[in-house]
Amino acid sequence: MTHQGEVLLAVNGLKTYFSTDDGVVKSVDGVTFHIKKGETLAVVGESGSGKSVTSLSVMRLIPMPPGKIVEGEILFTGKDGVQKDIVNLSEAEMRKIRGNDISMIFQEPMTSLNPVYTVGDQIAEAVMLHQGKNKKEAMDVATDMLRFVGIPAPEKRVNEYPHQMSGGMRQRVMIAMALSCKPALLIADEPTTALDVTIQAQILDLMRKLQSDVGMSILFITHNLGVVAEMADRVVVMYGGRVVEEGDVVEIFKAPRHPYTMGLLNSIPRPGEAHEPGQPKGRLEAIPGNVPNPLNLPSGCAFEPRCKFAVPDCSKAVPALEDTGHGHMSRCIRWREFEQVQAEVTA
Amino acid sequence: MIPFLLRRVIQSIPTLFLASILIFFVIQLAPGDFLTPAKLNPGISQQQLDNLSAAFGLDRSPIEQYLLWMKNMIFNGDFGLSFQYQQPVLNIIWPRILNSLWLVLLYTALFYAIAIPVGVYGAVRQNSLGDKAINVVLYFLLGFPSFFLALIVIYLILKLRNATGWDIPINGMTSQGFDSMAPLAQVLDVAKHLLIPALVLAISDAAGLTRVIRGQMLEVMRSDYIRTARAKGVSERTAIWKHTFRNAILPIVAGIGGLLPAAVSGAGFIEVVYAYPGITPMILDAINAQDLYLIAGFTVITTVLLVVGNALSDILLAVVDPRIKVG
Amino acid sequence: QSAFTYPAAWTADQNTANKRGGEFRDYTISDFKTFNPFTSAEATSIPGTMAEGAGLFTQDPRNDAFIPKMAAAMPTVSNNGKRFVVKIRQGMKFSDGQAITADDWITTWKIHTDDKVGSNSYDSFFLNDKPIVIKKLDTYTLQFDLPQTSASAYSIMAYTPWPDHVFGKAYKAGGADAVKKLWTLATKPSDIVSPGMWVLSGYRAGERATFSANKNFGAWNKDSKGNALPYLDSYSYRIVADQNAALAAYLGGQLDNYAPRNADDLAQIKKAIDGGSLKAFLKANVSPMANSQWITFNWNKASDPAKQKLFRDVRFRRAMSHIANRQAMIQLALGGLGSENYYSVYPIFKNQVEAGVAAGAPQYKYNLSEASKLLAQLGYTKKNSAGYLVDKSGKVLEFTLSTNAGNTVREQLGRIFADEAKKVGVKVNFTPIDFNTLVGQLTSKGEDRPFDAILLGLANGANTWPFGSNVVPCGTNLHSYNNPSNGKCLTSQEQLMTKLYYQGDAELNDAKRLAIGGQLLKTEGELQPVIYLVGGNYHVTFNERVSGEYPANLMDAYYESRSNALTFIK
Amino acid sequence: MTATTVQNRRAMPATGDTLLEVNNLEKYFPIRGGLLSRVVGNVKAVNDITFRIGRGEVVGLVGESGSGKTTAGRAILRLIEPTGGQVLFNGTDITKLSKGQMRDYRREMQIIFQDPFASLNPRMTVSDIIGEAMQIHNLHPGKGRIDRIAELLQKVGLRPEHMRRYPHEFSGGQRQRIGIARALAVDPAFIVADEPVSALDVSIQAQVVNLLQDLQEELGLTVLFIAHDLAVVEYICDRIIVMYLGRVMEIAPSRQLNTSPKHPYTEALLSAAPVPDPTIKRQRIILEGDIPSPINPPSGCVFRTRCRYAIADCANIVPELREVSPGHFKACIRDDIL
Amino acid sequence: MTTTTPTKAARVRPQGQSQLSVAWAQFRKNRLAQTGGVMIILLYLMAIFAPFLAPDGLSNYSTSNITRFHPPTPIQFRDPETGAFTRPFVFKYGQELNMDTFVNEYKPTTQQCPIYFGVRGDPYKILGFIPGNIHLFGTGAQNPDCNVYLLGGEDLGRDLLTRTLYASQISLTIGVAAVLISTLIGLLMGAMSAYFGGIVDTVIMRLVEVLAAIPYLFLLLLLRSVFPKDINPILALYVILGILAFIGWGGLARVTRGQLLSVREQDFVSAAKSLGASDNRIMWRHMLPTMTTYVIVTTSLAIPSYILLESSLSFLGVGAVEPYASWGSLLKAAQDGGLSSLNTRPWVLAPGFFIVFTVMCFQLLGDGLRDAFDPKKRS
Ligand SMILES: Nc1ncnc2c1ncn2[C@@H]1O[C@H](COP(=O)(O)OP(=O)(O)OP(=O)(O)O)[C@@H](O)[C@H]1O
Ligand SMILES: Nc1ncnc2c1ncn2[C@@H]1O[C@H](COP(=O)(O)OP(=O)(O)OP(=O)(O)O)[C@@H](O)[C@H]1O
Ligand SMILES: [Mg+2]
Ligand SMILES: [Mg+2]
Repeated sequence: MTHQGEVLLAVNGLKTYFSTDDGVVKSVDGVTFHIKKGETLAVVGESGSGKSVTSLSVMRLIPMPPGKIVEGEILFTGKDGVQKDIVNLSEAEMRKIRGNDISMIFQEPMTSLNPVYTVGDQIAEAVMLHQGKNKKEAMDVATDMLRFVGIPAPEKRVNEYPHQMSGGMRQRVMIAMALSCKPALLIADEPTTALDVTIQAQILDLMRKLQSDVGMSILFITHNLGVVAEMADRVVVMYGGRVVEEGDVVEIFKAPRHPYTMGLLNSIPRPGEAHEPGQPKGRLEAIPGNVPNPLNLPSGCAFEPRCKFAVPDCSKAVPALEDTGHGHMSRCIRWREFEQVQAEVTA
Repeated sequence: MIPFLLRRVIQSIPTLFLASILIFFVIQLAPGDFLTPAKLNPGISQQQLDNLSAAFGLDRSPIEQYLLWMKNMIFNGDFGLSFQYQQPVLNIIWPRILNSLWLVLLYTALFYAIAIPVGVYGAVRQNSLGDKAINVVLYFLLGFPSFFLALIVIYLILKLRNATGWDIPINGMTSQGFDSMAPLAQVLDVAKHLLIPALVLAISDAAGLTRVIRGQMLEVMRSDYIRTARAKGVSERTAIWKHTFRNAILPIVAGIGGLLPAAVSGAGFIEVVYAYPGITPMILDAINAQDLYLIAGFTVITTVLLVVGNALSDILLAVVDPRIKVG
Repeated sequence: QSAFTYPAAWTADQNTANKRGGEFRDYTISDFKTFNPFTSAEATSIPGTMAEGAGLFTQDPRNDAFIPKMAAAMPTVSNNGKRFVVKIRQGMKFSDGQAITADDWITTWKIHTDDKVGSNSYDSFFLNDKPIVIKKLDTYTLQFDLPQTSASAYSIMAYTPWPDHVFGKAYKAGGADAVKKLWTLATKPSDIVSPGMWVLSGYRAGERATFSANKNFGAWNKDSKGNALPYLDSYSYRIVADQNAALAAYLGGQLDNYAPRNADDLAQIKKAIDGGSLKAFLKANVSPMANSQWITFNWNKASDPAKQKLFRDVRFRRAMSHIANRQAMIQLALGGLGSENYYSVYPIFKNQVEAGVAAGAPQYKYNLSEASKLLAQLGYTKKNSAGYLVDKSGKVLEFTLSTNAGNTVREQLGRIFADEAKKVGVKVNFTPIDFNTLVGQLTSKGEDRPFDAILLGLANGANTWPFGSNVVPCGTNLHSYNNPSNGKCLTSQEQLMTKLYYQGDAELNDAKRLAIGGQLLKTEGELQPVIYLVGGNYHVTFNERVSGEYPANLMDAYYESRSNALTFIK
Repeated sequence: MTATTVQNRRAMPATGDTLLEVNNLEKYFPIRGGLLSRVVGNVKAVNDITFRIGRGEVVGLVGESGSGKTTAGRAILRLIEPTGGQVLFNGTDITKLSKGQMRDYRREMQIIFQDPFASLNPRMTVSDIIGEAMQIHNLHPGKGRIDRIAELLQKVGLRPEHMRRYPHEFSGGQRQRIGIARALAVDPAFIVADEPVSALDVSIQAQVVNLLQDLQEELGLTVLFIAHDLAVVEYICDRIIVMYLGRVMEIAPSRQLNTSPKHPYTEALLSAAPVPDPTIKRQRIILEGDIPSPINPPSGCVFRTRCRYAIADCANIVPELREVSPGHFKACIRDDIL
Repeated sequence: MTTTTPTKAARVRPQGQSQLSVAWAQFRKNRLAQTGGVMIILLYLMAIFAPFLAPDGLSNYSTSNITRFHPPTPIQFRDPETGAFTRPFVFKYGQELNMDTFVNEYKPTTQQCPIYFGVRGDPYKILGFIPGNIHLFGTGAQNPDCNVYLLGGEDLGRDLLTRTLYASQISLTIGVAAVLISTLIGLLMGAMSAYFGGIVDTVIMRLVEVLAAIPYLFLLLLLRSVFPKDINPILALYVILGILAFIGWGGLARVTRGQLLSVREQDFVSAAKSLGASDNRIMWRHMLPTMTTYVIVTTSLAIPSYILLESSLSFLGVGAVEPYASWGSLLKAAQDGGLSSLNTRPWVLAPGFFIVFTVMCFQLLGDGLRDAFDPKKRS
């Protein structure tokens, strides 16, 4: 990795709330993280933990109403080298950033493309918008982009409609569209969740290849820890709208400092752990309980009701995000004890 | 495309057949016949009534009449002779259908011209004051029986005429002395006459469509691909008109084929109220007079058009929506 | 040959300045169906309008007398009043320039009487099922042979001659079918030939028909100063949805003429006139209308002998006439403008009605106590708890009264009748039903006909002998109260009325005929087979830009308000 | 064909008795078209598959989306009518049974669905949903039924008071538990679990997997566990069947399949799954392209279009499922690889 | 688990919430729809108690004291001479046809008709069986020639308010009953079509097509004349209703069929099947109930369209017959009066506004229900 550690995007104390009929949903409640140039940052967490809302906040695509960014700043350094706070930009300035400086890929390749325009048109639209090219030139770019993402016969495919393509191909089209203006930051919101493992492998492979070609940063959102392990440089773990742990990917996997992260890691069956025939089967170590109701989060640590390490102090106040050393942060009052536990385990 | 159309034709044969039987026998079932009113004429003798009955073939059994009619239709392509007009049905209704067509065309244009912008506005500014105000007006219009609306409009026009002296036409399709006008003046004259009924109809009907469009727009605006478009940095206008609108109107575009029979069956009540020489007054008249073949013939034509219109709808849908294939 | 001169007395306003040109804008409610005079069956028709002023004779509104029009003079009558030899005025031409000759009358007669043509005028060439025979004596002489003497002889002879060179040719070549194919709505107006005042110049389906003056008509029709008639250039009908639309157009100055139906219409017009937005002539209550509304009771109810006995009892029917509150009907249903009616002859035919009154024809006027007395005579003295009269067995005195749904005036008449009946304890189940069903019931034949009582109306009829050929004689279609399968009369009064009808129909002397009619009315009044109710009044209004209407005393519902030939634009 | 069948029969589970035997099962979905909407083609969703499941065994069925797993599972239960082949349950060919006879067998065979949202009738309470089966088969009549429902709920980790609630009031994991309780209500011997955890969050997925495992052990259930995540399948299954485009590619005991796959497709599938360990950066086999259309499957071996070992013969020979080592079958003509 | 207090539980999500109660909770948030719903309830109450609310009988008028198109009578509270507040009263009006202007002129006389509440008057039966003769208000039997005309008089001089109230009974039931019938037929036909398939399906769908092919209005007019009308007029009305329903089921049948065919593929139906549920059980317990939401919503939107249709029918002369009235037939009577109805006696248009109002309320309610039942709109 050849980046100088220059920060591309810095999110500080972001709060995005939704006002619904039942009350205010604090989907993102004081999230802070940053991405450096050329880096891949993975955001993991259960469904509803606020991953998508965070990424949409960065794009300023939160549906308003009911959503609103209530607090915080999103500092972004665009292609022009100027740092801006996305929260305060005008809609027109924001439009210049979207698709140009920051692009986004969504989870559902089947529904994220407009069914009535050809994929070429849809890619070309971004190109025409941001690079001032005419329709023909833009279509050429689109064809090139399709070739770039490995779609065979791009000259033909460019004139096809989304429904004529499989899920994997559509996701490639989405990527082509996102990369067509060579953005500095690519936000990928669960880009492979809807795909088969074999197709997922293709797409992840492609993204890695493209990143090294284009040199962009990626904000990679997923709940698949396997994918995180493969893709990320650093990881942010979210729970109940807050960051509960942040750190280098190896650290997170090898030495988690938050019970939620640990639970998550224990929940996944690892390939190769299958029992021998005739042997008793092993058990997964599941996190008990359910994802909390976003309208009714516990007053203290959001994970407290499901945490096997919970102590009375946990429910008193929201724990602070503390640095456990070399940029590894945890939002658990007992993080120090885990260091010990792990040390024992490794021993 | 061709096999699709062929299949449609084959499938529609039983429908047409059933419809023709139904309509024919329903007319036959109705009490009395074309000659009933003549019976009340103190001057017409029984002898004369018998003569007329024979002349119109009304003395034969309904089944015989139906078979003759069918035979005529299949082999001669003619829909029978109108009792009232003593002419082939097609000749009589064709000019009326044409008249209706003008009205319906203008109506359709106005209908969409009103409903689309208002519906889109309602969706884009959902729950704004303007949206709410429009909604209230729409609810009101939806509740208005169109003939009631028409009556009030006629009255207002009359008042306006008296107040301003403008020559606003109250009814009909052309002015006195139309035949001696220059061609351009003729067109303008007809347009002048069409405007009010078309507008009244369009406004009262647009309420429904407006709400459909609003709902559709809201639905599409929530979809993932609109978010994708916004993520590309397109302007609000592009997001709405290029991406949302095109998808939102798919079901409406598909319904346009269904307008065909509607176009031909005329604009209904409004034609009666404004004494517009469209097809509706003629058919109502024919129903009252029990002009058997005129009604039956007309129904067959509209049924055929319905079938054609449905096929057309499907083709149109395939044209506007690349996901759908005809075949 | 001299021309026919329209008497100066036929117009209230002489066109002394000989103003010419312009258009008279009339209206009609239903669209025209054909241009063909032989298949036309409409009240207001295109051939009927074109033919205005054609016909051998015409009636003078001043004295109802027939005067020669296309005939050169009154006919020579022989054979006990059954043979008429008529000289045709010479020099008359159709609009296409062809001379009008005896052949045209002969051809017209032949086609009308061909039953395959289905002409509406078929009946007018028969008297008591016996045909009238017409012969051409020479190019300008016709001979009519009637099977019997007839009061209607002149009106029979007054039919319109249509061009032999059009219809005769087709008829000879292709018979009835060929005739029926001629002159449809699709025919070019310029191909239409007229013997009368107007010739079709334009037709727009569902919108309007325009006629222009037939120049050849002017050659033999003059005003009292010798000017060719008509003064107008053209005459047009606008086709409107209904009377309301016509009124709106009239108030808007788009029509020259309007037939006000009731006080509402008059009020609107008066208001517009007073408000200055309309300049028009308005005269209310010119005469009664030429129509009647009545209730008939069914004498043929074999399935319900009690009811049949009741309906056949003259006291019951008189009681029903006493129940009919004709003043309330006028006030409520007709908005205050109408006439009471007690006879089958429309009140507009004053002479005949007066002859009837003179002969002692009774009038059973609104009188509930009289009605109660009559019903008591029938055994209805007790009332049940609901207030209805019951007979000894406790059966309620009730019957069903139907009228055609959708006719507001009749629905109100029926309502009022039923409500008044309730006051004396008669239960009238009043139901408006479908028109065709109603007519089917009314004209049914047999011993057990499917109705109790029907409220309906009749119109049409001429003033020469204002009794219906299809109404008065037993066994005819509209002898609605008694129509058994054998068609026989039930009562001696019916027999007498049938006899008087034919007697009067054959009577050429006006005074004698009036007397016979008087007798007929008296018999009818006593029998009271049908209860006559009320009729609306005739009102006249027209835009002030036109003139040449009849003097006030000549206007009535029968002759209407003007002779179009003498009409001109001021 | 006959040879294959015989061979297969001989070569199924080594120990225990067979509960379910699937022989040459086929399911074609007709495609209609043309003037008279005649059948113009077939989606060969399940194309001649054969396997056996022993009593008390948990067998996994894996494969990419569209490979025919669901169709196979449902055809076995006759929720869709198979086009051909046999399904022997306890020795009875259930494909030949009448509707009425089948109803009795349904008690023995149950299904758990992938989508916890669509598989519960939104208009019925939990007690209605679970009690329905008992009502149909007239089990535990009267008061006992409520007790039994409560017991089942407790067994799947829900509380009895949840009985009165409606499905939309539960989270996905809880709904899946209700689905499991419903399947258990009739005391079945055999359960088809059609991707029961795919729609769930990782943390919840583990709970449900554990639950299934416990129940299976406790009740001695026989389970056909359908999934596309090999890791999960491996975890709880004794043996695994790998399907591709309607055909069986490989059958092997879990451990063996994972450690030494014999079929190129299995190899690719295993390698494609990401490993949750950032320190392992392995070289993976990326399959090119998408799964071909089941309407027009490739000739010969259906996998050959994406197979990196494909040779010319692969296009001509339909590979038979052969036993390559005890209990390990594969449908590949090449023995020189892997 | 006993820590949660009842109040807290209620705040989170009440236990045992049915689909309906969720929809109800959603609906409760929609003010406009609620207003519509309340108004509709009030309208129906008005219809049920019409005889009591109406000051007069359905068809009462005098043939001696003409009140044709009597203008609305303002209610007076002050004595005209003393200016003091008195019992509310109306003036009796005198009527005369002005032969110059042809206007039926009404002038208040000095005679005062005091208004009483709960007066005895025309006897009636509420809902057809609860007899009574008390009217909410009226001029009482002491002044037989007096009458209150709050909405004026109609063309026979009957009180228009009374007629309008009675008319609501027909107008408000005809829509509901027609929708009920057509919904039942539509569901049955659609279910049969989906269930039996094959020939039954083909025949029913053809029938639907044929019905759709024939112009609605014409079929209606024609069918109407087929039915005998010389029966009880009320019966006749309901015959029309039957016809309306008879034609209107096609769309629903088609939707039902489509929905059931797609529901048949849903997992919970498969689940029921796998439990060994019979086809009948699957149909009634699992498939048809999926239509409830759709049916509730379409019904609430279809009722107003039938009310409008009925008024159009009256316009064509097919509607309610004398002495009964529907809003449509009253409006038709107003329409017959042409321009006079608009410029000399606009009160006769009042039934039209009842139609507009009712339809509006139903629209509001229908939209509210649609949103309430729409899972996408749920938070
Ligand atoms: N438009 C909205 N209105 C109301 N609440 C919303 C809206 N969008 C998101 N939320 C709420 O915000 C919270 C976070 O949602 P978000 O989509 O960010 O979760 P996520 O971590 O992306 O989950 P997933 O893995 O399911 O995508 C959720 O509780 C959700 O209900
Ligand atoms: N009812 C049907 N009609 C036509 N084709 C069908 C039908 N059901 C399934 N198929 C087709 O059969 C093939 C196998 O489908 P199936 O659902 O069994 O796959 P699967 O392995 O369960 O996939 P997934 O992992 O997506 O659930 C697919 O190509 C599918 O499109
Ligand atoms: Mg998300
Ligand atoms: Mg599946």
